[in-house]
Amino acid sequence: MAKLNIVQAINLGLDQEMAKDDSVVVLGEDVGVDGGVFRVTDGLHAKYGEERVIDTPLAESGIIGTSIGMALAGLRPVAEMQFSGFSYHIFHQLEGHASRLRQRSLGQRTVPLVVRMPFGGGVRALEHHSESREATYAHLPGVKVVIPSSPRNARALIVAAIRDPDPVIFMEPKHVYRAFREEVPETEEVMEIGRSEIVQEGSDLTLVAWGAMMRPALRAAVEVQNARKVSIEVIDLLTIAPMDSHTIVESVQKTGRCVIVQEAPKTLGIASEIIARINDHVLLYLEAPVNRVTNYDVVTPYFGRELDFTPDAGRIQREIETTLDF
Amino acid sequence: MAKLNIVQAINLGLDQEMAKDDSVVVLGEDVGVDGGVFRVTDGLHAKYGEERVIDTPLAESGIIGTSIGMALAGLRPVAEMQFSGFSYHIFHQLEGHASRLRQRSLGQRTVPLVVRMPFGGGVRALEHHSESREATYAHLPGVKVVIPSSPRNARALIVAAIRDPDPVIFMEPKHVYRAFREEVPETEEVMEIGRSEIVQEGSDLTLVAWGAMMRPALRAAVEVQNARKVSIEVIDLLTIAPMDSHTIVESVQKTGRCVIVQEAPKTLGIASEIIARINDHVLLYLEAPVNRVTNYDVVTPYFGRELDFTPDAGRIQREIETTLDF
Amino acid sequence: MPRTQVERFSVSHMQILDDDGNADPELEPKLTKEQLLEIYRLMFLARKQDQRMLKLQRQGRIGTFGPCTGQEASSIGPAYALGDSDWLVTAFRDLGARLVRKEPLINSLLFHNGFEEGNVVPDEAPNVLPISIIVGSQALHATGIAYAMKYRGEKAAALTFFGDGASSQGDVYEAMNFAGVWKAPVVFICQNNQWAISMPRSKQTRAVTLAQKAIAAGIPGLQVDGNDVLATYAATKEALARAYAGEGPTMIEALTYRLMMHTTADDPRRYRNEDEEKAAWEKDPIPRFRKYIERKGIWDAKKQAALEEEIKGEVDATVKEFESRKDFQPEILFDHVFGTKHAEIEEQRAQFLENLKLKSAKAE
Amino acid sequence: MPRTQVERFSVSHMQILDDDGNADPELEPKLTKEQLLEIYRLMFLARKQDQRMLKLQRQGRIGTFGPCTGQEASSIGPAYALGDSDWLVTAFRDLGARLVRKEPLINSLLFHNGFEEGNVVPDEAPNVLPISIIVGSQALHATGIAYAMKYRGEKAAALTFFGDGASSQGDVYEAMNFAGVWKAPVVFICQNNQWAISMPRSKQTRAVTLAQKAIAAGIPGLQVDGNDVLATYAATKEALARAYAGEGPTMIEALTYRLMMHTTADDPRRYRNEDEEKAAWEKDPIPRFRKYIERKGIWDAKKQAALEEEIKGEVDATVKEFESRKDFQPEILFDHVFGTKHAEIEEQRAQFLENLKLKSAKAE
Ligand SMILES: Cc1ncc(C[n+]2csc(CCOP(=O)(O)OP(=O)(O)O)c2C)c(N)n1
Ligand SMILES: Cc1ncc(C[n+]2csc(CCOP(=O)(O)OP(=O)(O)O)c2C)c(N)n1
Ligand SMILES: [Mg+2]
Ligand SMILES: [Mg+2]
Repeated sequence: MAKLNIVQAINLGLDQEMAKDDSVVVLGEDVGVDGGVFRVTDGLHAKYGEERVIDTPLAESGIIGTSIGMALAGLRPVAEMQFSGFSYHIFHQLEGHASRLRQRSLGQRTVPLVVRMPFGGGVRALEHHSESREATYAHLPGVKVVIPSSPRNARALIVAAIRDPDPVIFMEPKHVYRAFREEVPETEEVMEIGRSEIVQEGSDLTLVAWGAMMRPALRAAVEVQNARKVSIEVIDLLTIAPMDSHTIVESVQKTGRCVIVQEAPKTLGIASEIIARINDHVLLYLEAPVNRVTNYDVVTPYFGRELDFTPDAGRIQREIETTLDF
Repeated sequence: MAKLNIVQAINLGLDQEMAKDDSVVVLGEDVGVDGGVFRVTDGLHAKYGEERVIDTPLAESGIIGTSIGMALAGLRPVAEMQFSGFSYHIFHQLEGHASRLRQRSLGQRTVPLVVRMPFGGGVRALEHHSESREATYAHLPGVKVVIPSSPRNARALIVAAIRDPDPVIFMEPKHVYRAFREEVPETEEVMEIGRSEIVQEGSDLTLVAWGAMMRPALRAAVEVQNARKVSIEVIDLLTIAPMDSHTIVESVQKTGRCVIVQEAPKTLGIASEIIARINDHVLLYLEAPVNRVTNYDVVTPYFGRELDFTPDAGRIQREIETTLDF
Repeated sequence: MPRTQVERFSVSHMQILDDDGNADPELEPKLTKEQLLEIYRLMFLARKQDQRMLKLQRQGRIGTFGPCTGQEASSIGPAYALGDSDWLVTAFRDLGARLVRKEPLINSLLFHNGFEEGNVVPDEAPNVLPISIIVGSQALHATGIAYAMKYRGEKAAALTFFGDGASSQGDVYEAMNFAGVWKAPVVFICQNNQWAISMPRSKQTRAVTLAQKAIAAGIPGLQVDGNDVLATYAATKEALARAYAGEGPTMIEALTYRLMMHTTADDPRRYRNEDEEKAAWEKDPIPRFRKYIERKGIWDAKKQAALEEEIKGEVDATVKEFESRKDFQPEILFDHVFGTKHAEIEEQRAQFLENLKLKSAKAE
Repeated sequence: MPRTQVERFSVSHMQILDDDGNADPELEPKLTKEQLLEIYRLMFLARKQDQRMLKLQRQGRIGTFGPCTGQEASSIGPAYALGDSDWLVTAFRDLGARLVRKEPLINSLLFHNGFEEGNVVPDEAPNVLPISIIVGSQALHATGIAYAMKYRGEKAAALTFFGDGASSQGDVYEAMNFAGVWKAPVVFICQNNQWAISMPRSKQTRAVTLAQKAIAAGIPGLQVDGNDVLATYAATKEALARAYAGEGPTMIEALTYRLMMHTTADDPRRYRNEDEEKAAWEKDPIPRFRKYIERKGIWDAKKQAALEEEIKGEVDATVKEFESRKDFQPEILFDHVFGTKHAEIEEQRAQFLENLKLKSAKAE
């Protein structure tokens, strides 16, 4: 069992699935010889050759449009968008085809496609390298969206995504790509898509986060627990769509209070949907408004100002306290 | 003062603005000689010539990318997407440029662009001709989204959109394009972008809708009011982004109950955001969960099954009653 | 050295049948009598179904559709050249090609009446994809499929159709460019029917031919008379041979004409004149091919009369079957959102069924 | 008739300066001594700023950037050909062109340190758009701007740069195709520096030249030696003359080389060999042009030494000014979401300021 970071863990998952199933192919810009700009596909080109690890021309719609064709013809393409900020070119192929072909053909045609994309801020890169737009994809029926938060669940989710019969948007929180290591077993681990995880049990407040926000969220939870006699239940969303309302709703029913941490802008983010589901199912259990700690509805700032906008542990802590004190 | 339908009313607004300001140009597929497949631009080509009413090649990214250039250079392009279902090709130009150039240049560059698109179901057309994806655009900071519901507000909003300094997505509920007529004054009327309208005052429940859903919503409200001694406050959202929380929040504070009608799929639709804002501001005033009457999270059905999925007056009425009885 | 020509290109045009049905003996493809008659039958069937659909649409018995009349040769010739393992990836005006590939006639009615059932193909038509409406987007799928064929070492290719309007879409350019890089076995057929709704070909691009779009991708491009079914067949056969041999993609521009309205929602009198239409009818691909088979002595008026009778019967029977279909369960759409079960979808299915029940209760 | 050539095309290559700095007398553009020295100065300044930025980046004093070293001739020549009313629409590797158009040197530092202030240009640089990162997307803006120029009857054009990688994007194809149809006054310059991050030009497309991409749009295309500033200048001048005269767009492929890493986050040793790089350094555009002005007798070692001194001073002063800048108000971003005021944005601004206060209170 090796201690891996998220980049290595995804790489391991890809490698193992490729070894097992030669219908799995990897494609994208610079994923081959270069091993991907973040090195997630490092070594795969050397190991599996250029027919299976394909350096494509620079055209995202082309990458996903052809991946859809490959998937229709029985391959299991794992396409990389170099950054989620360049994934919008594929929206019509996702909305118009990947998400629809199953229903269009009443199950006769399927698109087992994985679209990997690093997303979110924190790497001091150029414009378009720091958005968090999972909600844009999660609003599309027929598309699954998953976001790992640690090396171990990243490996287990990429394997699940590859084996999944549907298009899966696999969003990689690049801020924590190399932030920490975790033991990742060599042997197979698959995590069910469509399930959230309670990473810490508690009874006074439910704290929901995903991706890179898990770390400041957990830090904030610890701070609050150190400062007051409360216990906080922390949920890692993991699957964004189709969402696991059940786990959240049950937790809020127990705690009566909820804070949601979201790196994306406020309006129409995942947090809004979570609030709507809490409203649907357990409104009467709420002892305070659900509190969403989010980015602001401004155009994603360049990195010089980025950190002033991103939710951090301090702000999360304050909002947890506000919610507890409500 | 003439009685016009929505198509004619938008046409009137376009015509009057073009007459007034020759920086206004219209472009898109079949908007010129043909007058648009729904005839919204009918007559403009004959009146203003092919340099101002431009029949473009068949490429949506091309239409919006070049429109952004025109807007940067001082024109006021009004671009048509033939159907909202073909507007996804432009997502990267909207997300990456139209919405950002103002902030990117700290106000030095602006993109006064209108993107018109018929949306929504009800016309028994082919696939991709019936979605309602206003939420996809409303999640983008820097973009305004408006949806008229009647001839008069359609005219007043198209004029506002053309004069607006920012990119405005102007979504036209094609189901009611010709459903009814209304008096539309010849003289200028401009409706402020960013405001909702209370179309009927009431004290027992707040009913929010927009676009083509206004008609079944109002029908349902009348039915309920006829059946019971209640009064329903009906709000026409009109501007989807930036949203006018104030009007809704104030209304719900008064009524304590709210039903939202949305043609789009359930998850991450506009209704979710409205619920989140009610939660933020007036949770404690709620006497029942906010009830959203929406489409389902399935891939948009072909028209043979479409009506089974779309919210109708009967369903809205039942949900209003459920909420009143809660 | 200071200013030198570094590359030269040309675009050729191919025609085999002349207007009177005489074939160029050097280029005439080797097709058996049975094959020739099968092609003729398919062209005729597509035409007759188109005409019937127009009536059904006008009577409100089906929804909007885009007639294929005039494009039988540009659609059927290429499809007829395909082998059993090849894939067909079409847009929305390719009834002819789909019939060649054994898609049941009823599908066109189901599809245009708003039921996904019209996209389900039987085992005899294994590699036919559903109709793709988003102009040009399907060309990329063909490239991806072709890549998969090549990757698995199968002797198979993908054939995709798109229009002159579609040739302006970035997706089509990317599809050809990717295919070029990958030497993917694809045949791109641009049916240049001169119109994209109201846009004449001349306003779509300043390129003089659409075949020259291939040059940007570094792949072979050819123009053919798209109303000459022998030419569209032969050009596609040649392209397929290249594809099977690992020589990569080919683009073919088939020059034809959209004889009818864009779709039944369209009125061409708003934007084109009747003289142009009349002139185009003179080049109708069906009489041209009929002259050819008549000259060959394998067709005559009697056979024609019998065929008309037979096809009328087939179309009638199909319409009848179509109108008797009542098996459209609305809730099956919940089955096909995902290939896996999810609580949220199942809860919504239950709500949906409940609402449907209440709705029909009220309607009664 | 059955198989005939209907169109012929060719791609030419132009070079004016040879490797030793000799100019072809027939093609040599008429530039004054002052102009030649100004061009040389700009090339040198771009190179020196690039080198300084690399140091600053390595020291963590600015963020990632894409060095322009090696592309001074392909970037500066075209920009130098522009008239005052023309527009410049660049990607991210065009420091040279931007300096020609009077964008302040400090902008490159502000921008690459993550501040939007680096996109604001002074009045002397009126028609320079901010850097565009989304590969190829900006080409469409140039076409739109050009349309606006033409629409208003202004004698002005738009010039846009993009890379060999970008030539694969549908947007670039659409930009050229729209410009062709509109006869819009645009000059498309594809700086083919042989690499798109790790992708060699040969894997980007099977087209032998990138200039032939113009053929798909039916517009003139030309290949030039992109390390020959006289050639890039002259070709652009010619294209601009056509544009002003209402003859529409031109595409120019400028053959050059990315001498450094893609960006400072990239390591080219993973994918290309040093021999190739060494050979490319032999073709460095700056010494080549220096030889030319030396041959002309308007440059010598003493002038060179003075220029180096002067530019060092300019770069030093700019870095100093940059590092003294402290005027970056975070909350101004709320001012530029919209051009109109909205309650929701104002409420969020208040929350933002409150959070900022609490955060810095805690930090103290
Ligand atoms: C991406 C996209 N944009 C717009 C449309 C609407 N539309 C349907 S067909 C058509 C014209 C297509 O012209 P062409 O490609 O020449 O094919 P033809 O209709 O002539 O067969 C348009 C604009 C669409 N279906 N898809
Ligand atoms: C649409 C898009 N996809 C991916 C990227 C990431 N990216 C930045 S530069 C680059 C390569 C660009 O190559 P080229 O066009 O040749 O320009 P060069 O870097 O050589 O100047 C890539 C893939 C991007 N910025 N935009
Ligand atoms: Mg056409
Ligand atoms: Mg390059």
